[in-house]
Amino acid sequence: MDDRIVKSITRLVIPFIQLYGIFIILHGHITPGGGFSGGTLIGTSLILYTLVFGLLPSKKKFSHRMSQIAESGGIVIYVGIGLIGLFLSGQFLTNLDAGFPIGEPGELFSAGMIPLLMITIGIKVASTMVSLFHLLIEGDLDADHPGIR
Amino acid sequence: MQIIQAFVDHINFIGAVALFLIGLHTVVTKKNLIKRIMGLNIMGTSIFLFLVAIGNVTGGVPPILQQDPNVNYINPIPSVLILTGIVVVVSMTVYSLSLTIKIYEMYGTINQDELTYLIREEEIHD
Amino acid sequence: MKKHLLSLLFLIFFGILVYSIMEMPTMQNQEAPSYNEVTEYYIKNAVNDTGSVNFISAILADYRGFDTLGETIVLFTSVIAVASVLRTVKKKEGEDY
Amino acid sequence: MINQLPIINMLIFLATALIIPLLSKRTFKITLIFGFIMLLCVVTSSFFLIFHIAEHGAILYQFGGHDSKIGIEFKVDLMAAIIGLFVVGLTTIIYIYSCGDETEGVEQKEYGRYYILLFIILFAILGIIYTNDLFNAYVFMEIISITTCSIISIKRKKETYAASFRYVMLNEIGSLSYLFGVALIYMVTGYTNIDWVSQSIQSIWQLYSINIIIALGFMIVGIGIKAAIFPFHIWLPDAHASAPSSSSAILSSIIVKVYIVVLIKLLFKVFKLDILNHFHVSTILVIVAATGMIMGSIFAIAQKDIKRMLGYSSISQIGYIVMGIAMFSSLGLASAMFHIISHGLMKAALFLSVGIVIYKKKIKKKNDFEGLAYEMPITMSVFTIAALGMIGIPLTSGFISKLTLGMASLDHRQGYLIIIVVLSGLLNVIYYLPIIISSFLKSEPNTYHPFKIEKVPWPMLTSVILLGIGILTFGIFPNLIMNMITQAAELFGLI
Repeated sequence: MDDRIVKSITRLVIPFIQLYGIFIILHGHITPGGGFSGGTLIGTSLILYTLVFGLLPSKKKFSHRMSQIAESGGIVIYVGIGLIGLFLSGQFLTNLDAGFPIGEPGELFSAGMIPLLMITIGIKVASTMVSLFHLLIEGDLDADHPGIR
Repeated sequence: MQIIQAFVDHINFIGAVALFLIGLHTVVTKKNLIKRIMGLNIMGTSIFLFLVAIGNVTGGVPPILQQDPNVNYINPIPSVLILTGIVVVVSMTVYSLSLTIKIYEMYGTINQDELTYLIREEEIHD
Repeated sequence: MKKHLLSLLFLIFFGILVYSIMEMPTMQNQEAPSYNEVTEYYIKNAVNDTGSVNFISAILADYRGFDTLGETIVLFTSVIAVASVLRTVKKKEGEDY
Repeated sequence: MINQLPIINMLIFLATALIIPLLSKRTFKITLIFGFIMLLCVVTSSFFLIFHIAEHGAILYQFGGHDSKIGIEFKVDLMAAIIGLFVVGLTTIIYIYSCGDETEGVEQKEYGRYYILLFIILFAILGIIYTNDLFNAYVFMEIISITTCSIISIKRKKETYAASFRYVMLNEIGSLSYLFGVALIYMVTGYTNIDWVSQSIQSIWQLYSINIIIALGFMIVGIGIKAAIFPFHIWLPDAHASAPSSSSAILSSIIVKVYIVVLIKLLFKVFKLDILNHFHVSTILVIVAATGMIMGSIFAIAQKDIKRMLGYSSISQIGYIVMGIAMFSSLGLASAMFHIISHGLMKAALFLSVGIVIYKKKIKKKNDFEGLAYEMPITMSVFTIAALGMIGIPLTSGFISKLTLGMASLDHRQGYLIIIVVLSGLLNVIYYLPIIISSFLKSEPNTYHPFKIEKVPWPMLTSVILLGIGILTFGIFPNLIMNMITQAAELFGLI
């Protein structure tokens, strides 16, 4: 699919999709949506990039090392936030009693740890979708005609 | 007449149960592996439809805080359970799809009958 | 023949389930048994407990946060599981995981 | 600080699972030792947990400090602590075995991934044992089912993929019907916390009895599929035949038992006794267990592949455990729990010794075991101890669990169950004894067998010896754990 029009359109559209995805993740605690749906949006934009520009350039964009870091990093941050709650107020995953700033309900920086968790889930879902998509393509390539990349 | 009225009242739940059984029927009877995975997805979605139908309040508003106090919201808990359940069904589908790729690579077929035939043949050989 | 028998079995099972749904408490309003004091608690004090306006993200991240941790781990294991199935041993040493 | 222990145990396993990929640069020995240290500290902490709970009663741990019906809650009672210690202890022994077993179909590259999956399974098992929330149990059930399938399919052989595909399909149907049961219960009660659900069920089950009976049916079928109880056991033998021996040891001695613990929690904590007696669940379970015990052994006799035979024999042993549960009495529950532990030890010993035999001699068929005991004395002696335990010969833990099962059935005027227990014991003899006899007595004519210990990596031997000692100690001194188990069984408030 190395059609000139498709490539230029995707180059135009992908930043806006990602921007919208980040918007949904950040406003997770104000408007509907949140980590899962925002992460899927960003993941789909990267999959669109892989579809249009082929596997190898997108592997450079979202390399294997990065997906590994995003995967384990997501859980480490999540558990870290939970541990903050554990140390400060004795129960795992506590929100406001553990000193997370409540802020003004309805504002962007409000609701204590919820936006942080939403961002972690967003990164996690996006990187999982993309690495699964890459793995499935590689698996398929090896299955049909091994060796061709 | 009264039965049809009762039928219409419970249409969400009957639809969910129908989807569940259609999914189960596809998983059990279909021979193509990918069709069986699709049947699994249908079963998962039917349970989420069932959960949404439980939490639904007619004339309810999605559970985002509204200004005027006397608006009634739908029950938020089933929607949270669904958000968690969707990810589970997705990851199970991806895993079974990756197995199907490998089975196709090794056996060259995705049909369940041919597969069992080939496996039994190998068992006789070794 | 076996196929028809099986579909008949499924039809009977469907009939039983539909009959039993008729007796289930399926009213779609606030008198439903599932709309109990837990839901009212969430709707009333989710805002001042967690500060988030969207109750679903409040429950998802704060009240039932451990479920979501389980979710992220399901995502993590699905990548590892698919990698362990599909990831052929790379000739060049760079590719690991 | 004490009631933080359950969550700390789980986080240790999660941390090890995340650190292993980072260690992959260094030699593999360090990852193995690192994992072993982590396992040891969790074993000590769960030891500590048992003694604490024995005195002070169950630990209640609400996440996020919310009230129990609002948030998620861990309830670590004595049974959860005992089973937790059993799971972690047995996994340490299997872990020692898998350190030595490099070549058994799992390439070096896959090895890091195998251990990541192993530690995530341990995380999810501790989670599902401790949790007091129905939906949270579903999430952990999913983690276990996806990791168990990938442990089986990590061995890149043709038949492993087909076997694990069937396993994924059946497992997924099991968890979805369990979820359907949870949705039905949520529809009627509005809670997902086990204590609150059982509280509100006791009061309204006459009103919505249809909901309760269908939820009970779906949940028992769902967990039955996952725990390979008789009519739904189709996936277990194929999964065992093709899986690496350490993962089939984990599968059949630990993961199947965890689902039975979930069944115990479900039956006796959510649907308390009067609902179960009203719907005659006890007779249904007894029939299912009895057929399982008999049919499992009959199928096992007909098998040629040794691992498939062991798979069928674990199905019949699961029938014993379900029989113990189906008596709805605290002594029956105690015998079920004791059999969970003793069968776990015996089945792990059988699978690991067969794994050593396959590792050294590459044979898979039952009747190629001639004269094996001379070449591999230690492995075959442990295999014999475990096989005698399965049959129920005294001095082994298998005998004690059969004895307690018989006593429990006598207490409740269900004496006819003893006939089934004895009959299935005889059937076990038919398929275990020929292997022992052929390996010890039959040997190639006039070949002199110098008595020598087999040249097998030392970790594999130590783990098998440890299991043999475990079977014998629990057989000779059962009261080490028996009084703790009876104390745990009384907590369920059965007769």
